[in-house]
Amino acid sequence: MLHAVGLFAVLFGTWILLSGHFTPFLLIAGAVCAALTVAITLRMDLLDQQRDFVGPVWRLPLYWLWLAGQIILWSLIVARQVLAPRLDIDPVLQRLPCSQRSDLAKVMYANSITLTPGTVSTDVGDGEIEVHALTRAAMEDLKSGDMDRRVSATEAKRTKAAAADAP
Amino acid sequence: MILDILSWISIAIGAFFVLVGGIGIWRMPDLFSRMHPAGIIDTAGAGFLLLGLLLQSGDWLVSVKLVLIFVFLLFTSPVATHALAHAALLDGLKPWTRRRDKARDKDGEP
Amino acid sequence: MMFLAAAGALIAAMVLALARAFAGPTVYDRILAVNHIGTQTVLLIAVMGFITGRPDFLDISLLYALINFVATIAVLRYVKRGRSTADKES
Amino acid sequence: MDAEARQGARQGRRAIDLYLNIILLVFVAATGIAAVWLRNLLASAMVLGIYSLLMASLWVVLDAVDVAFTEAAVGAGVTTVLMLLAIALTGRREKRARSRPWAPLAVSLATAGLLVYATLGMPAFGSADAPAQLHVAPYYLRHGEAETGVPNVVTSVLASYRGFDTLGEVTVIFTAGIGVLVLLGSASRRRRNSATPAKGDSA
Repeated sequence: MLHAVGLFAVLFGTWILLSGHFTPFLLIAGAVCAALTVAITLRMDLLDQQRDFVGPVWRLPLYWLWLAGQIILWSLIVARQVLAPRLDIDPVLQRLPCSQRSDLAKVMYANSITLTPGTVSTDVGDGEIEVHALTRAAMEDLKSGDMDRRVSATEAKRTKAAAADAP
Repeated sequence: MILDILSWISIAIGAFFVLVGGIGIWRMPDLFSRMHPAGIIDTAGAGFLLLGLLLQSGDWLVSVKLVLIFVFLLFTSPVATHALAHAALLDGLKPWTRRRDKARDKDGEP
Repeated sequence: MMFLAAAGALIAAMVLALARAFAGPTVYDRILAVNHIGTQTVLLIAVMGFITGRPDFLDISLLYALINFVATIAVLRYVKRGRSTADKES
Repeated sequence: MDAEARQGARQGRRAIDLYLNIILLVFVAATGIAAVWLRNLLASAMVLGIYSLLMASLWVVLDAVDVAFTEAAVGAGVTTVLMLLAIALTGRREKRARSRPWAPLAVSLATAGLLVYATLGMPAFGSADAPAQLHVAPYYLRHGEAETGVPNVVTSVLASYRGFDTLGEVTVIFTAGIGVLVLLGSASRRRRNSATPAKGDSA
């Protein structure tokens, strides 16, 4: 139920932000559209019922800031490699361990890896993640486990519900 | 005035990263290595460009839309890239490495 | 003027990605190129909205950002399974 | 900003529009030719997706924002998926044509020539005294929002002043969509029911 209400809030908020008009007719139309979408979503059983993603939310902005810094840093490094007169790349494909338990945190870790230029996640499994890196240096940086720890820190503590969900 | 200068700088950086991404897409030897420079466009390129536009917007609705575009890009681009890499690997595409380049065996669809 | 420089960079990057889409060599290279031409179009339209002083272009940018993603995923699902998404879902 | 500066800005903008139009049209032509040229139909479908994106950008430059919306949603989104479904039902590679199709080429070139010739008779783009700007358009612009309560003029025209027209269009599109779904559904069901395993499309 919480998920449905949350989805409705997000949809209706998006409607308001995108329309920018606040006449009663348009607001009601937006609410009806959002409610209809939520109803269809519920009927199609598309809502994710996993409970364990409410972690220490206040850590997320900190993580995003750190990630933004990493992205800029690695963008510059990859840019230098792209513009170098001789291509100095040495791509590697490797499986790395990851410590996230919930699916959401795993997705977050994999997406963070992909967002950082120089590394792309290619497969996510149980407790490990396959990564393609443009250079060995990029792979070593990931192997240090810094990002892995930071993502895990935003994860919720293991609760009973989460333990039941986890395989 | 300071805002203007900041936004110009930001747009210039964004344009530079977009250009680098384009060059990388053309220059890199195989699909997997092309994804890395391509990712620069979606993150640093789009980020700095939209930040520059944001500083010029002056209207909160416009600013919100710019932020939304960036957020959509941040959520969709890694998923698309990951799906692409995953699909290509499942299809049997082998990543280019230094050794394989010397062996000169070619892969990919004829 | 800076908007123009940004538009120029975007168009140049689009040319390079177009070349990649035509040259291939694999289907995945083309999908990558299409995806990034989509992103560049999103940015180009946003910049164009500012050049022409009509920020409502941003709505189109938003729509493209989403459609681009949906199209990419649909294509990948088709290629990955070797058959259509309709096979699975209908 | 004084009038002279505004005039200059407008001229500059027109020049930018012109160059953007030229660049985008060159891109469109290149993608169109490439889509026909490529033998791999999957690649052709991809290139056609790019074509739609470029056309949509062109609509934006021409200030036809609503058409651009449709082009992006239908051209780049739905059409690509439909093409892929069609390819999935047939095959990935185009057969090499044996005969040289000179007659169809001549017909298409003649049609294209006629169309280009017809554009010479059209009023200049955006000219104020074109027939399209003289009759109902000023009325819609002036009274549209008050009469329909819809802030977007194009929406008010489509959904209110030409409501029945749009209803007809929507009916046609809905029927077409159902038709496509039925066709695809029956095709995939037949394939699943047939004893031979569906062979991959790797050609």
